[in-house]
Amino acid sequence: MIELDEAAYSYNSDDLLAGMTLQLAPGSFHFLTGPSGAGKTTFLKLCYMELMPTRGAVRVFGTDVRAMSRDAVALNRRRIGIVHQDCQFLDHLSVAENVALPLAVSGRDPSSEAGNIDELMAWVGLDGRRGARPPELSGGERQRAALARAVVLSPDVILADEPTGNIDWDMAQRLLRLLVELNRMGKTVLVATHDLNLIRAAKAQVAARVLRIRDRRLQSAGADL
Amino acid sequence: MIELDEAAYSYNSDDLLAGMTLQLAPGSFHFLTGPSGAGKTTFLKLCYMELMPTRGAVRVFGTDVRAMSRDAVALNRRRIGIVHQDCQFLDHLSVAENVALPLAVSGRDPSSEAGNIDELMAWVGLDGRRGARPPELSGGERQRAALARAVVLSPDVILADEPTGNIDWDMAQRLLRLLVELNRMGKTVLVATHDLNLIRAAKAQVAARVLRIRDRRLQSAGADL
Amino acid sequence: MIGRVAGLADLLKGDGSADRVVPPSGFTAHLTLFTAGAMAFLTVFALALSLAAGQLADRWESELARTATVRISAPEAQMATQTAAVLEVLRTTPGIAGARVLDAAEQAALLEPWFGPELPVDSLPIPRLVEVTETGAGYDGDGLRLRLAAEAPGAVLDDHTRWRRPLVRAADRMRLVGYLAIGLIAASTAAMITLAARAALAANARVIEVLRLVGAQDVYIARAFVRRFTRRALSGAAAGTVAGAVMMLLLPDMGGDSGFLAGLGFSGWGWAWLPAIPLLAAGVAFWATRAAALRVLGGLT
Amino acid sequence: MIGRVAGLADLLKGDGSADRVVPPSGFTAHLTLFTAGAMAFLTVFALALSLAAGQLADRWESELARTATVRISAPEAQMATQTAAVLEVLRTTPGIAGARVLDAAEQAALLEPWFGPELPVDSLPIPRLVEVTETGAGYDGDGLRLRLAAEAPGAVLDDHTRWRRPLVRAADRMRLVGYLAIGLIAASTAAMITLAARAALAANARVIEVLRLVGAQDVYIARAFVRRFTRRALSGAAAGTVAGAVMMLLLPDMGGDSGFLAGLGFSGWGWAWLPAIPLLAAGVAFWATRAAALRVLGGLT
Ligand SMILES: Nc1ncnc2c1ncn2[C@@H]1O[C@H](COP(=O)(O)OP(=O)(O)OP(=O)(O)O)[C@@H](O)[C@H]1O
Ligand SMILES: Nc1ncnc2c1ncn2[C@@H]1O[C@H](COP(=O)(O)OP(=O)(O)OP(=O)(O)O)[C@@H](O)[C@H]1O
Ligand SMILES: [Mg+2]
Ligand SMILES: [Mg+2]
Repeated sequence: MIELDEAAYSYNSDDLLAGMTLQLAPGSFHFLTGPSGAGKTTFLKLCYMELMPTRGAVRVFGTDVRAMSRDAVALNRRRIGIVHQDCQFLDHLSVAENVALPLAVSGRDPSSEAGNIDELMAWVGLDGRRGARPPELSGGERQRAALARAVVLSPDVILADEPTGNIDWDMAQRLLRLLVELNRMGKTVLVATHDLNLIRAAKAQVAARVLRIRDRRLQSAGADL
Repeated sequence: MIELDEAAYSYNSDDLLAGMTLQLAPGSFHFLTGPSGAGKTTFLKLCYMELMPTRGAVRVFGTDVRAMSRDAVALNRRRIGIVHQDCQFLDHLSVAENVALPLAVSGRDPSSEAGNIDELMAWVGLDGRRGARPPELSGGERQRAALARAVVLSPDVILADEPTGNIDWDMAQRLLRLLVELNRMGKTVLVATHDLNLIRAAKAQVAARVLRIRDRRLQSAGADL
Repeated sequence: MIGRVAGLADLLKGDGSADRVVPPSGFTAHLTLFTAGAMAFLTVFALALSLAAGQLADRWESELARTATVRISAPEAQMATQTAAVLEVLRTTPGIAGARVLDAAEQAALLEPWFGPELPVDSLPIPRLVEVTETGAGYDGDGLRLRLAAEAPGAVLDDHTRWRRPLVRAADRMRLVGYLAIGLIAASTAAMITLAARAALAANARVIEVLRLVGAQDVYIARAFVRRFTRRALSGAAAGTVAGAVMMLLLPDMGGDSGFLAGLGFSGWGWAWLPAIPLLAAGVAFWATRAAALRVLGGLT
Repeated sequence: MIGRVAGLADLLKGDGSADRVVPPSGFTAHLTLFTAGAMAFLTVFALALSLAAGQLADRWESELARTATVRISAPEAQMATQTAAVLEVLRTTPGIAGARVLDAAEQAALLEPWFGPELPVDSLPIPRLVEVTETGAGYDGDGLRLRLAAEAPGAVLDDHTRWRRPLVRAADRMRLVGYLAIGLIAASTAAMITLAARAALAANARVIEVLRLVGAQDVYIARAFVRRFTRRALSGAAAGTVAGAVMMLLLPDMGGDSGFLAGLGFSGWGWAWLPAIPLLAAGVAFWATRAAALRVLGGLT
């Protein structure tokens, strides 16, 4: 689904990431880990076409991202569910409307899918907060709403950046179960996290591959996990 | 320093927090924990006068918050260092300028304290990123910058909301050591976190009291920690 | 063209979903509405000024064309020759459209205000008057005087235009100032709407970022802004135009009956210009916002 | 008052630190500058129009006061009585400031343009003319005619003001329109700057939140905005005023020599008004932004 071929990225002159080669096969489950500032978020941005590789190639659904028009990028993003580290929402819409936003943006009528939205909100444990505005949510509630929004269009790939950063262990495990469930439905999942406990817990449930960014390169994590 | 006396808070009709009584003695170290959405952030907002209790009283540095003028609130906030859960920065200023912001705002000349700022940036491991803009920081870097900003005015009290939510375990422990160090310097510290491992690690270093929000009330956490 | 008009009509109908995703942006909205309204109001004034000044200039101009005379005072015997000489001179002077000797009845009519109707014009040694009609370009008064002095010593050019011409010039100038003001107002409106649209886009940078993140295409985002600003400019300018027109009607209608200066109000075709004001404002807003939106969006990933 | 002026001066100097904390806000900045400039430019025009129209009205008004005559055509015997009767009527008519019988020389001068200087006025049965000076309020022409017909049958009121009065009215109206335009422009400027300031405050809601979080007092935050908008309005309006003045100077100075319509430019004291425009704009911006900022800040925790 997403392929990196010796891709590199640098914000300034120095490479932050270099020689990254990876194939996200359909239905696979990956974790991405690495210390703060290693480039996890940057890696995900390459995957969802917010950044273009400075060297090498990134192919999304078979197309080189550099050959894509702005509109093609938009259309391909609808097949990728993104949980952003900063959980960006539109503060003037309710949480339910935010979750339904990808539907509106892709020209579908959110009201006709109200049932799905309700189900989704219940699935992430937010049925009581449907009408709230995003700034009225707690940190953890926002992260769950971001996950709900990421999956509303039934994307093929789900990219989640620190989805459990602000939530307690119980809630984190619930969220993990949601991601595993999505993976069992055939979706490709990539989760960037610094929480090694979460990764350990996941390994019991799913055949997850763990990647680590070290010295600007992508490595498979060893047996220490 | 901060006293809650049967304080309650409700956003709508139902109480979110009720009958909270607590005294943050000078030099004490507290953890605040509780599930996502329990009201940890709301509790901190009561402490730093962003919210006024709907019942009961909150006294900050001996004054009832309800008797404070807007200017008095501003002046008292200079004695409280706040690490906000969303790490709010001014995106048009560099990280160093953001860290120095409380100095500028309180009428002191940031340039005359440039040495202090440099030291502070090194202390949180951001000396290399001094000139970057906040949006160019990784999630963990932002949280460290927020801590640096919180302590720049040498406040009497430090309130930190999930300061380790976005950082890996090594960095989290480093941040904890910074907070313990501040506490040893006589500062009162209150940390809201859902990370029980962090609390366990802290207990080895400092005589921390652990509070938990359960059923809208403040409880002392039991021996399970 | 028809497609474009249909597109504009479509724009004004709106699209619930796309309009909701961009926040209401209260102040830029008020600002745009108000700017469009105030500018339309001022345009109505400037337009009225220009049209009135234009009419005035035209009327005065046409009256001017008949207000020069040559007066020939000569002994009875020389009258005929000098008159012929004067007519010849006038015929060959550039800038003079025609010349005509006034007959006795006309001369009596001219004198009537001063002497009453009973003046015995025929029995008086009164001079003969030649009415001179000039062309639009006008003639060289001093040159004509010199030639007349040479050809017909008894002829005196009495250029009544001298004191009226400045009036015509003033009116022309007013018209110029009015058009200048309209141009300025239009340019300012375009600039202000562009800036307001850019301010709105800048204020909504985060919204745009979120929309791009969830897969919105540029046109979807741009349309929400364009639609909004076009509608605001249209309704603001319409309100301003109506207010301006009402104001014009309320201005005391002075000097109307004399017909000399029909007044500053609109007359006849003047009113036909008014509906153009909001349409122009909407057009300006449409293009200004579209350009601003696509430019801002093009700069994002 | 002195304190306030000093405060304003202080404002314009700026305070590096407080100014940095509010982001540059490019578009509202351009918008405010441009609005202030365009509005100042238009104000210069409106002011010129008003002043010129006012001068025109005054001049025409004073000329009007001497342009009515009463012509008395009567047999030689009755001339003296009828003249006396006319003078008496005029003396007792409200709105008439004075009346004076023209002497033979004056009458000859009046006729000169038509008959040349050699007309034997004395030997002609010409009517006697009485020059009527009216007061500012004017008199009732129809009433006077009726009274004259009763008292002096040979007297005819020849009201030359009839065709000039509309001119004066038109000029008065222009002046009114000019002042109205200035008022409108000032109100629009205030509204637009208020809205721009509120837009800037709204766009910076997050900045304000962060500043409050780190302990900034309201005045500190408000001052950064007020200073910025005051400075922008001042410089924008100054530029606009200068541009407007240059434009006025460049407009071809027509009709100047006749003295009848000194033209649309400024003359003498007119120029003294110009520096007031940017100062007024700055004042408007100061108060509008201050009110907007304190109101927005008061609504936050
Ligand atoms: N827009 C940018 N311009 C310049 N440098 C940037 C930019 N964005 C990120 N960086 C830098 O690149 C490095 C990697 O950032 P990134 O956000 O990818 O880290 P991360 O692995 O997600 O860290 P974290 O776990 O703290 O979120 C950081 O040092 C950061 O400061
Ligand atoms: N401004 C608000 N208006 C209404 N409800 C709010 C508002 N802010 C927070 N809430 C609600 O109050 C509850 C407690 O929120 P709070 O942010 O205090 O939780 P928290 O303990 O910090 O959670 P987390 O660990 O997820 O950050 C949540 O259910 C939240 O939705
Ligand atoms: Mg990151
Ligand atoms: Mg919280």
